[in-house]
Amino acid sequence: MNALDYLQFVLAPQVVNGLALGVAVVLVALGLTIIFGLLDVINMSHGEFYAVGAYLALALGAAHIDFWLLIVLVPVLMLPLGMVTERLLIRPVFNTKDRHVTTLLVTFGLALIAEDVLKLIFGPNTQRPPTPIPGASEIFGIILPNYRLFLIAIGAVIVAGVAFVVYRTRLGAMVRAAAYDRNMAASLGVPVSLVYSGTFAFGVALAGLAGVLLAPIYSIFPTMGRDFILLAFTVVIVGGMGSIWGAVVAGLLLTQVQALASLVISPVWTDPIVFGTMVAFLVFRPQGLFGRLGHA
Amino acid sequence: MLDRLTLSMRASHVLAALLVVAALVLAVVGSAIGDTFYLRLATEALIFAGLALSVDLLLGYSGALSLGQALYFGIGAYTSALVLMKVPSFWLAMGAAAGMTFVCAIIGGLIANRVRGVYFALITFGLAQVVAKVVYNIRDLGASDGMIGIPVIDIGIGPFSVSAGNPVGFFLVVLVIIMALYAATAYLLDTPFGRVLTALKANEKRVPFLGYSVWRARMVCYLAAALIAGLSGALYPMLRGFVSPELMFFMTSGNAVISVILGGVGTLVGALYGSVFLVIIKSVIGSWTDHYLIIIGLLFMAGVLFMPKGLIGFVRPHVERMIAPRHLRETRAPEQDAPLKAEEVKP
Amino acid sequence: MSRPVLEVSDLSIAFGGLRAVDQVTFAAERHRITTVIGPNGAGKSTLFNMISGALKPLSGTVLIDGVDMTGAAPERLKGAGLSRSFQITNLFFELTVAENLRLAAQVLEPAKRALLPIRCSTRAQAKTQAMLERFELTHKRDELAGNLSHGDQRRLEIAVCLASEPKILLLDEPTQGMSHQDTADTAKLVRSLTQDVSVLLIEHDIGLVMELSDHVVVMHQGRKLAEGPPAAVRADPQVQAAYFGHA
Amino acid sequence: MKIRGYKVVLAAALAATALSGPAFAADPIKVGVVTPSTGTFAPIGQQVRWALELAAKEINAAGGIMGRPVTLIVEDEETTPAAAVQKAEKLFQVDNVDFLTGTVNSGATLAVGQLAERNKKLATTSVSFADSITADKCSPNVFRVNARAGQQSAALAAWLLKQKPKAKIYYLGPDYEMGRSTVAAFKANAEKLGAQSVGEVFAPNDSKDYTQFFGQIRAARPEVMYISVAGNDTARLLTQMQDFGLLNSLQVVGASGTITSANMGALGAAANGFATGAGYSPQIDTPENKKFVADFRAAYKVDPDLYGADSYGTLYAYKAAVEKAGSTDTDKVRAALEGLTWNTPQGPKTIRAGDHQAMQPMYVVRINNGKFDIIDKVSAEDAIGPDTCTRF
Repeated sequence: MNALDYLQFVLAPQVVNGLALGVAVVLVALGLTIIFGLLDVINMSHGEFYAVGAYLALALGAAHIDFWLLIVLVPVLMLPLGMVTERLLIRPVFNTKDRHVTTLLVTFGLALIAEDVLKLIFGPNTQRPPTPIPGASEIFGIILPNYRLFLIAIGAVIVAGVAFVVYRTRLGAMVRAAAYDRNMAASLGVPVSLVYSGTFAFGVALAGLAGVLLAPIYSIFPTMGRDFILLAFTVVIVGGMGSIWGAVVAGLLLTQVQALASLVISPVWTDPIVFGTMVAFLVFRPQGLFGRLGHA
Repeated sequence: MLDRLTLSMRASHVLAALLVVAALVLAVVGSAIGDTFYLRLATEALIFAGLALSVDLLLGYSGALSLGQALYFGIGAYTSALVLMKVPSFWLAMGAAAGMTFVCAIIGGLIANRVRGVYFALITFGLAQVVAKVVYNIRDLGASDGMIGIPVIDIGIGPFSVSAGNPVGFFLVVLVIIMALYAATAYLLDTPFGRVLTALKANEKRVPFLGYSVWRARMVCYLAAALIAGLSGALYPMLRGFVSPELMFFMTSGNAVISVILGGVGTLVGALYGSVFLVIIKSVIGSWTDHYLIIIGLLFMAGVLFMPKGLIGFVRPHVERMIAPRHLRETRAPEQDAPLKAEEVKP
Repeated sequence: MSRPVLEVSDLSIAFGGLRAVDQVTFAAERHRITTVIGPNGAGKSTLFNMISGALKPLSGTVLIDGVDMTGAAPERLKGAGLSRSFQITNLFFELTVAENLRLAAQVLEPAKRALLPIRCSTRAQAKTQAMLERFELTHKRDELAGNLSHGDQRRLEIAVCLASEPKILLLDEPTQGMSHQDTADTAKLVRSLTQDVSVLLIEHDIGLVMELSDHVVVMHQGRKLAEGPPAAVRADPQVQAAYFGHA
Repeated sequence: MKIRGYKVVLAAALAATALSGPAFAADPIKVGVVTPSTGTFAPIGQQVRWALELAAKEINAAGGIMGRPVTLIVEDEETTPAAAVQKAEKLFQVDNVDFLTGTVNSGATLAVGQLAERNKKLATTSVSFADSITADKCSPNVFRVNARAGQQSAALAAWLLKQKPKAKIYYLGPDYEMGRSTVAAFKANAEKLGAQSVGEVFAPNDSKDYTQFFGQIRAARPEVMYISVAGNDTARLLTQMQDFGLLNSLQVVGASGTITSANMGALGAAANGFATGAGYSPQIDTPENKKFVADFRAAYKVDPDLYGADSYGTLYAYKAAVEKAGSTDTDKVRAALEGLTWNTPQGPKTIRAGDHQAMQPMYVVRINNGKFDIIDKVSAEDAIGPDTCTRF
């Protein structure tokens, strides 16, 4: 294979496809990092919320609700779910000393249940909603399905929207203040408890949105929540807890590393590479690329 | 003079003794009616109780949640399996498993002990995932199929010999080993070193100012826990005659964590009871629904939220009251977490 | 007179370009109370943290008993004979009073007993008992440290520091938040400590400082402003301006 | 699970009464079923259970085995060998079953087989297709009623090279032992018949995105692509290939487990044209099969798949062997099973005595809008390959 062929057929598609996967990972990691950054809660059930979003989209889609409406409807439906989860499971143990471990365990239990409930309702088989935007486009000889192009675009819009809310609005300022020091925030009149459950619900809604958007590409099955979770946690740690730009940069970077590394070594070793990156960051730069929310 | 921690430990011992009595009754009844299945199921429950014990040593005493303890269980199991296929010697297999686990735990410990809390949980999780995946791909280790054909061995104990294929005999051997691991752990925790571990969980930041190296304490604890897991794992192929990569998967680690939470964190004996309890509810609930994970998940969450000391938390205070000397009777038990101020909660 | 137990020279540290402690030099004599005073933000606690190993200094040296211990980890400093208390009570709240003390006294045991049962640690047991009696906590030995009154907790904190028989004891505002009576009792207690150890103190209560200290080091904006006997320091016009002026 | 087992008994008994079949006086023959109802392979376990229940109902309605009714006792394999062995031991020891089947996970089949040997009982699999089960890791107490990987690839390769002599083939398998050996087996078969291999890649199990391999595949310009991924992985791989327009120019072939009823729904049109070597298709045009498919549909509302058909046939093999042996004694049934020929929806099958592997005609099937159309057939003898079992 000559060099030009290699560039056109191997390298360039690898980078472009890695980008689409990167956007998917960023979408999943976004909610996780916000919850992690503000509440300091490792939400082990984040992947299951992603699955719930996908199944909601499937069920509503089967009831002939338009995909474009689902993009809005599913996250809205996820909000109360997140709110209730925070109230019932996170809040009661939030002020104990071991809350990091406790919240991790509680959400692990929730994940266990959620996965089985999904199987109970929807059965164990793999399902897939129709691709909302069919067809493929050719750009410089690289073929990319239109839906993936759309995904990259809407991913950018979502990230920009979230970043705008967190960094540029009064609401976001409250969130950041609460993340920095909740006592101080409370004394400044921030309704800390509402901000906490709101943020958790927001993170859950983002997971649901990721579910809606990614289901046409990655299919739907009860254990789908486990798929992205190690990668998403890695992105959160590498990017810095709660840092939105960190999640974006780390997500895109890590998937590129994975994509390009798999050209030269067996793809089986890409997991250890990703994991190794996580370890290296935890050891040498625990605050991540961009530092944690409210502290940067 | 008897202190609170020693008292709690003694109460645990009473409950452990109760477990041994129950086990002996099972052994007697089992051998009388010629049972095989329940004895071997109980043997398996005890083997996984060893894994849960190791999780509790880490979580309940040094405060480190491991989500990948099955890694060392698996290393012990694979080492034991490889040895047994070459030389069918119980003691050699146990020794090799201990050695191998120890070496691996030094490497794992150097990585995992760089971090704390949830990060420790994530690292141990990742470590086990990666190793399990590698084992899954190594043809010489049977890859995804695992390894079968591990012989039924005779275990020489002095002049006597017990076959691993004898349900009662092997049950008693495993009982002795697991209880010995329990006793060794309990002993360790009642030494000055063990008390440093307890201190670590209570207030890690204060420990170095008392003159103890936090890193060293955590490392020793990690190694001890890995050894317990490895030795328990080494028993598995003797019982079942095979090993498979699933032994290292997250579900194995997760089950151990569930056992510890249900039984009672930081009680040691709770890990043993929790493990037995989990086997029982799994087979009882599993007999009427495939969706037993929902119920186990609910029990688990209830345990985390409402029962910080699990099942043992209901029983042990009563035992303590029965065996306590007068000066300890009126004061509050150290079971409850002391209420904490907000600034200490903030990381 | 022998060499000072603690010698600090040119100790500095910076946080993000800001010199929190800037070339501070002083010494603490044996069996004396040396007090560091200064307005809030003068760098007293940072200085303490560097001496006790909680922070690594940027430059300068810390000698304990003539041995260079600059930047050593807290557990090594402990071995060298340094013990410290904290401004915010820092105990094992979930453990009993006796266990808090026993943990501290445990360092006195030879290393080989680390893996023998607790009851073999006779020296630590005896020390615990002695501390309970000396600090009048015997009747509370089985209480959880978290359930003690604030005054008792502060006292226990000092007892814990003392239980390891240090050469030098760093006390960070031992009377913080105490009632009038408790403060007076604590002052008496601190005075009595000098039989066994040297004390380096941070204290805000100027009256108490003047009454207790043998030697006072005044810090201001990260630098040492003055040092000397209490009376001399009090008379220093620079100190008057920088410190007592605000007080 | 016991209860579940009894439910089957009840259903069988009701069916027997309804058809005014014989009233059973004798003790039932107990058949243990360890098959996944949780875990990755749960959808396969579903087919196994249904098919066995159907067979049991039919056998009981027709008078049972030697006048004794058949009882199924079902346990969950949980898709892990450790759970499978524990459940199998319960069936052998507590329920005292005469015969055991249903394991799906190859590791579970091997481990349960060893347990059967130690308990002096018989076990069969109707699903696991790792060659080792009836080759280097064969056991005198283990039989395989379904076709193994080698049979499948032999049939598929024969058809493929007939269609496209000297085909340029690209291989994509899951990167673990099973995937690699399946690819290796097909590659050997195909190259022997003159195929050119233009590249191969192994993707990690549970890959989210296969697009990273598409560039290499395109650059190699293959005519045929052989895949041996399974379950969700197939759904992702093929739909992604479809999205990227790769399916238009490629003939995709693969292992028989690649597309099943479990992922067919997710695949949709992406599955069209996929060809595989399999021991079964619901389209087999025989009266036996038509009846089987109709009954299965009536009972469970879906078509039986490969696993269903093989599991259904398993119980009839056992029936035939017990009747031939006149006993449920392990040694006698083993002897009767060795060399046994019996009828199944797939046609007559014969168990080779040397390695306990069932020989059967192999079909090449192509998917056409959710149906497995039969496009070629290879005789049992041509597909089976040599007997490499040396233990008995």
